Amino acid sequence: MQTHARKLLVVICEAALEKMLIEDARRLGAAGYTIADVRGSGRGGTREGAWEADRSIEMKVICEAAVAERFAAHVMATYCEHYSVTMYLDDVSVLRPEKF
Amino acid sequence: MQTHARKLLVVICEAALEKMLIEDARRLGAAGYTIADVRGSGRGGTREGAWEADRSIEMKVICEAAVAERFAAHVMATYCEHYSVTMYLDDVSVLRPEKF
Amino acid sequence: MQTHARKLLVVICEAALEKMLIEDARRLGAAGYTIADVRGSGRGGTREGAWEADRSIEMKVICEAAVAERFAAHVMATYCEHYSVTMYLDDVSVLRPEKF
Amino acid sequence: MDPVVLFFLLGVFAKLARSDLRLPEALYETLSIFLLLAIGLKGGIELAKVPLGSVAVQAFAVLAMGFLLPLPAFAILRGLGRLSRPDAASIAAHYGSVSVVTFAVATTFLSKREVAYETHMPLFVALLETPAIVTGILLARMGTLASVRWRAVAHEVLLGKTLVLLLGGLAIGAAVGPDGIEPIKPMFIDLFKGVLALFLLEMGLVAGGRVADLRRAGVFLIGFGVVVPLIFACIGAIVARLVGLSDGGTALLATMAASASYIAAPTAMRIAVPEANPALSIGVALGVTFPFNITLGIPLYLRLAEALRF
Amino acid sequence: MDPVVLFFLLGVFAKLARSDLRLPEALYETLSIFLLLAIGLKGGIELAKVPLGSVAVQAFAVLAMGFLLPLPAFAILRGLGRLSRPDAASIAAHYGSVSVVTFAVATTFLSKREVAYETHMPLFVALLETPAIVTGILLARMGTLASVRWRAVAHEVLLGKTLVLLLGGLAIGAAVGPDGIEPIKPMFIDLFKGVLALFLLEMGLVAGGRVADLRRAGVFLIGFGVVVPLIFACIGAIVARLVGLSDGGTALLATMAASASYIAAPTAMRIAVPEANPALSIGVALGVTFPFNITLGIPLYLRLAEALRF
Amino acid sequence: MDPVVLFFLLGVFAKLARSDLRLPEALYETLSIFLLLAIGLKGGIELAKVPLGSVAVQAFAVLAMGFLLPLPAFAILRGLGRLSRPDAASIAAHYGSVSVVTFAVATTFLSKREVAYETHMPLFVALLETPAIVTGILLARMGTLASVRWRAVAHEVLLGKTLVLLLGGLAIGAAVGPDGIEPIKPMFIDLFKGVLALFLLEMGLVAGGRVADLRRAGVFLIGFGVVVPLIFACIGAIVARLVGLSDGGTALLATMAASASYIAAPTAMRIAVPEANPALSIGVALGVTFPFNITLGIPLYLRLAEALRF
Ligand SMILES: Nc1ncnc2c1ncn2[C@@H]1O[C@H](COP(=O)(O)O)[C@@H](O)[C@H]1O
Ligand SMILES: Nc1ncnc2c1ncn2[C@@H]1O[C@H](COP(=O)(O)O)[C@@H](O)[C@H]1O
Ligand SMILES: Nc1ncnc2c1ncn2[C@@H]1O[C@H](COP(=O)(O)O)[C@@H](O)[C@H]1O
Ligand code: NA
Ligand code: NA
Ligand code: NA
Repeated sequence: MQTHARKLLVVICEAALEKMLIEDARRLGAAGYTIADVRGSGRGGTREGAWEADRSIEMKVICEAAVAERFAAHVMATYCEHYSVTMYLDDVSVLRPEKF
Repeated sequence: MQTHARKLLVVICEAALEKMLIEDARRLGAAGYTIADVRGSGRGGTREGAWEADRSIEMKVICEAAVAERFAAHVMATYCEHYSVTMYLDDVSVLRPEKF
Repeated sequence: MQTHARKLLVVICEAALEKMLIEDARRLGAAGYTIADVRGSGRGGTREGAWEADRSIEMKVICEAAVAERFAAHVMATYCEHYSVTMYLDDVSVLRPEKF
Repeated sequence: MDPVVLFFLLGVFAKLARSDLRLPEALYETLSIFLLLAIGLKGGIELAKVPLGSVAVQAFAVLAMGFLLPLPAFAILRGLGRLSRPDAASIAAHYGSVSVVTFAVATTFLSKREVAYETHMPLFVALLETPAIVTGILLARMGTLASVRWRAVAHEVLLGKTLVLLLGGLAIGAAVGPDGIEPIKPMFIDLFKGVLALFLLEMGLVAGGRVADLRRAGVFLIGFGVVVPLIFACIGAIVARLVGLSDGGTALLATMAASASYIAAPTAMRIAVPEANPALSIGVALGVTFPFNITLGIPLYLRLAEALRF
Repeated sequence: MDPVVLFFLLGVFAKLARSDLRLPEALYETLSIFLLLAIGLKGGIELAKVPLGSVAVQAFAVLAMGFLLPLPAFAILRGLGRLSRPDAASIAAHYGSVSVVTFAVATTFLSKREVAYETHMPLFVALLETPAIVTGILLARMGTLASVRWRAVAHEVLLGKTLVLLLGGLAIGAAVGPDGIEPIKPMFIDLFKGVLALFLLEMGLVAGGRVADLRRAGVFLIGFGVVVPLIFACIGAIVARLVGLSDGGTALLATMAASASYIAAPTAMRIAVPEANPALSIGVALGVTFPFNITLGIPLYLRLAEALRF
Repeated sequence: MDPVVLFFLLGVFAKLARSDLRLPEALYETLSIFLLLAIGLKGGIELAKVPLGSVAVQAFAVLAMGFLLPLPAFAILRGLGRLSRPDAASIAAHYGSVSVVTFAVATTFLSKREVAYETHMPLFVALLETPAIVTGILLARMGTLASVRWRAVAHEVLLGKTLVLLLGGLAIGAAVGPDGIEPIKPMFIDLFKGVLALFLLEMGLVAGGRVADLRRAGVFLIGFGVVVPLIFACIGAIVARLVGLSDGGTALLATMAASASYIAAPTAMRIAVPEANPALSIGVALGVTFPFNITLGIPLYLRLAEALRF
């Protein structure tokens, strides 16, 4: 089974950013994304998702390294200063390279 | 701490496949699985999970490379043509090799 | 874009452990965590989350290798014998090393 | 206009205006569970009173209608629409089956107009759910029937939440009767229309999100989504009169025939005929037929019933 | 049969038939929050009227019963059942504690039969919740008490949602009285039985899913799940009569004693005695005792109460 | 005390005692959707009856008040509190806007006291929602207005769930009138206070969780959270009397002015002025002003209204 290397970029952040991140991801070349509702804690305190302003999401984007880098840099520059954002990159393998 | 290499296979797809994927995973040798409800977008359009036919899941299976390969190949052959499916493989380490 | 290697420790377990794991993670040096509600199956049978005692969570902690090792060892020693726990480690890259 | 329909329009508006409004998935599920149980209960209470013989004849006719309705739809979709076999079969299954919520809106419409109807009509909703799905799968798989995962499909349909809750409600209602239902009446009977209103708000959001699919579907399918319900309503009304239903009952059976399933059929066809494009069937069922029926269709079907007396 | 019990059976049927029917987790939580608050409120309204002295005596007796009930259960489980100490202690804690929903079903049963009962009974539900858990932990940890995470356990039990909502409801009800409750009555009082019905549907699904555990539990535990409730019901009825409760009150206290906790106890014992196998305790409590109580047990306990007058 | 307020206190207690009690997120969303729709519906029913001219004048005055209220708040926060420009602007926006739930509590308070009020007041809630947010953004961005993502903000506010549901409810209520609303009354009118009680339980949990933020906020902000509502209530009452509102209407407009938004404003300001610290604005709005208003404030504002007759 032939696999192809891609990057998995994971962004964990306030739910308020969801719509903007989706737009940004599309614009910067991601072919798709997956979002889950999460809760958590970090520098910005504990976010339990009890109400609107307290919700967090985890966004996953599988894409080529260049797209991941561009998107990550954009998130860093645009949101990281004032919003609660955690981000990491992972190396994954996909089977259908044309999809990502 | 001694760790052991395993594969993590992640399948993101329509919720309609849940029951069949669980059966397939068991049959092909996976000792367990974990499922989360997600939403997302890709080639097949945006799936927001607003109602029955619009739901998506993310299934994770930690297993030996051979099982992962068999399961991934089966999903490719059986579901990828007609269903919205995204799949990737990752290398992870586990502590209790006998579990996976 | 300079990235820094970190460990991602993922613990999938009964929801009853949530509060204790959070405390443990903090005590052992993790700067944050993210939790999602999941369902799944393994050695301990199928957990569908239908009611209190049947819920499962997935906890992610991004941290330095030493912290991950300490936390993983603690979970192994404290919970793995009597609770349903699945755990794995992954190598990821982060952009802001001071956060983790 | 009925307030419940206005809730639907509010949902459509919110979606088209790209509002943030989003009902939690758990609420959607809860409302649909409630509606199915409540419809079943209401029907069941009265079921015990009806002579078994007359219901059996009606039930048989309704079942037969359910099996046959997909055929003309399939012919139209293949002949005029030039759709692929799987797509035509899948859409035909949706239209042969029934929309529980359209039925619920029709009952509130009738009670507002004070038109009486046979109270065991929910039984026919349950009976109409499944047969068209079977016919649809047969149409899609002619020649390759062996490849159908019948067990999975049968399980999906017969033990899907729709039938279990509808029939469960019917059985409980029949078992305890009007007196027995009294303690749970404030919830399942009194709140019915309010819950229906909220559910229609959600349906509006969902239907509004399907408008994009309609572009892909094209003019033919949009026309199909209006014309076929009218034809099916006539068939339903004729069947209803043949088995001796009242004006109200006739209007309801016409509505059932005219409505297209968007819960049981999509899930079942997705598993049985995966190569059918769900955007087409759901787009036209939810984006055209459902709104058409609950606004213009139902009043029309009542007139039809009143005109068709023999 | 009471419709709420039929909802339970529908759930069991759906689960055993492997139906897709699944109530959203958020609905389960919502219904249980509602029931706890509503039970508390109803009890609280009347609490203010009752002379404090008589309630205090009753409360003390109930508390004592809660602490002691696990002892005979533990003896049976160890002696006859040959279960491990942790398993026996954990199951004993479940049976010494109380099932709020069984209590709720019993109150609807009594009001249907028009049997009056002391309206402050929900207070005793709250009082019975905890003591058996403490005794259970002591039984499991004899000799190694230092290893118990008492703080975590105390927190889990005393500030768990069950006690907070029950006692919170009691306090609010007592504070505002019958008149003050009027504006929220349509929700918390009128909908009570409907909500209970829906919750029992869910409980049926859960209990149905526990049947597999019973095979592991074996014949002894299944018998235990029927016989011990009968014994405990007698103990509860005797205590009730000793403190002067009415027929209805006696039936309710017997029901409480006979019921096994499946909310507070499982969570607390999971933390305090992790080596106990939860499949055993939950399997028998939910798979045997709960269904037995709400179908056959409760009518029996009323007869028992009526027979036991002194 | 009103039972709904006691539910709030129960929530605060549970959170401060670190209880496990947690309402599912889907329930929170459901309750808030319900309240917004129900408030809108109730207001809409009567809107049709009111002469358009008089409402238009009142509406204009309320809108103007909404745009201007943030200015004094901003001056106090910058001048006395020495807060940064973004923080001051953001808090000013929260206090200029309105809390729908505080309004709801005020209406239940008035109906308990049997004080009549103009039934179209919910319209003013909708009108007050947005203007202060615009002013707040202008205050934060003076000089750098080009950098504001106006489109995103406008979308967030105008098509956010609050306005869509409030105005949607108003429109539906106005369209169908009192008779049309009858079938959905058992749900949207009769359950209103019960739902409000449950929602306040959740708000108590949320507000209790904000107490930690208050330490960061400091004494100044805590004082601000009590004093400014009093000042704003006076402004609101004066505006109300100038446009000829009744005692009840005056008390309600005073309450609206005194209340601080914790739904629309936080979401909008988070997007428009990200450098403002949300812990400050939410901490004081939910941790101080909301509890103050629903316990002490509202009775005070009614007295104020009764004192201020000209
Ligand atoms: N070390 C970590 N490991 C896993 N998740 C984290 C970590 N730190 C932060 N997070 C998540 O990222 C969100 C925002 O982080 P922060 O900006 O540090 O508050 C938190 O609410 C957590 O859900
Ligand atoms: N590039 C991607 N990164 C992350 N998730 C994706 C990506 N593409 C698709 N997905 C997820 O996989 C589902 C099915 O993908 P598709 O078959 O491309 O529509 C989508 O609904 C997303 O949840
Ligand atoms: N091989 C596996 N792959 C993915 N998740 C697993 C696997 N095994 C177990 N799990 C998850 O971990 C939980 C506890 O596992 P266990 O202790 O094996 O019952 C299960 O309920 C699953 O959610
Ligand atoms: Na039909
Ligand atoms: Na008991
Ligand atoms: Na205000």
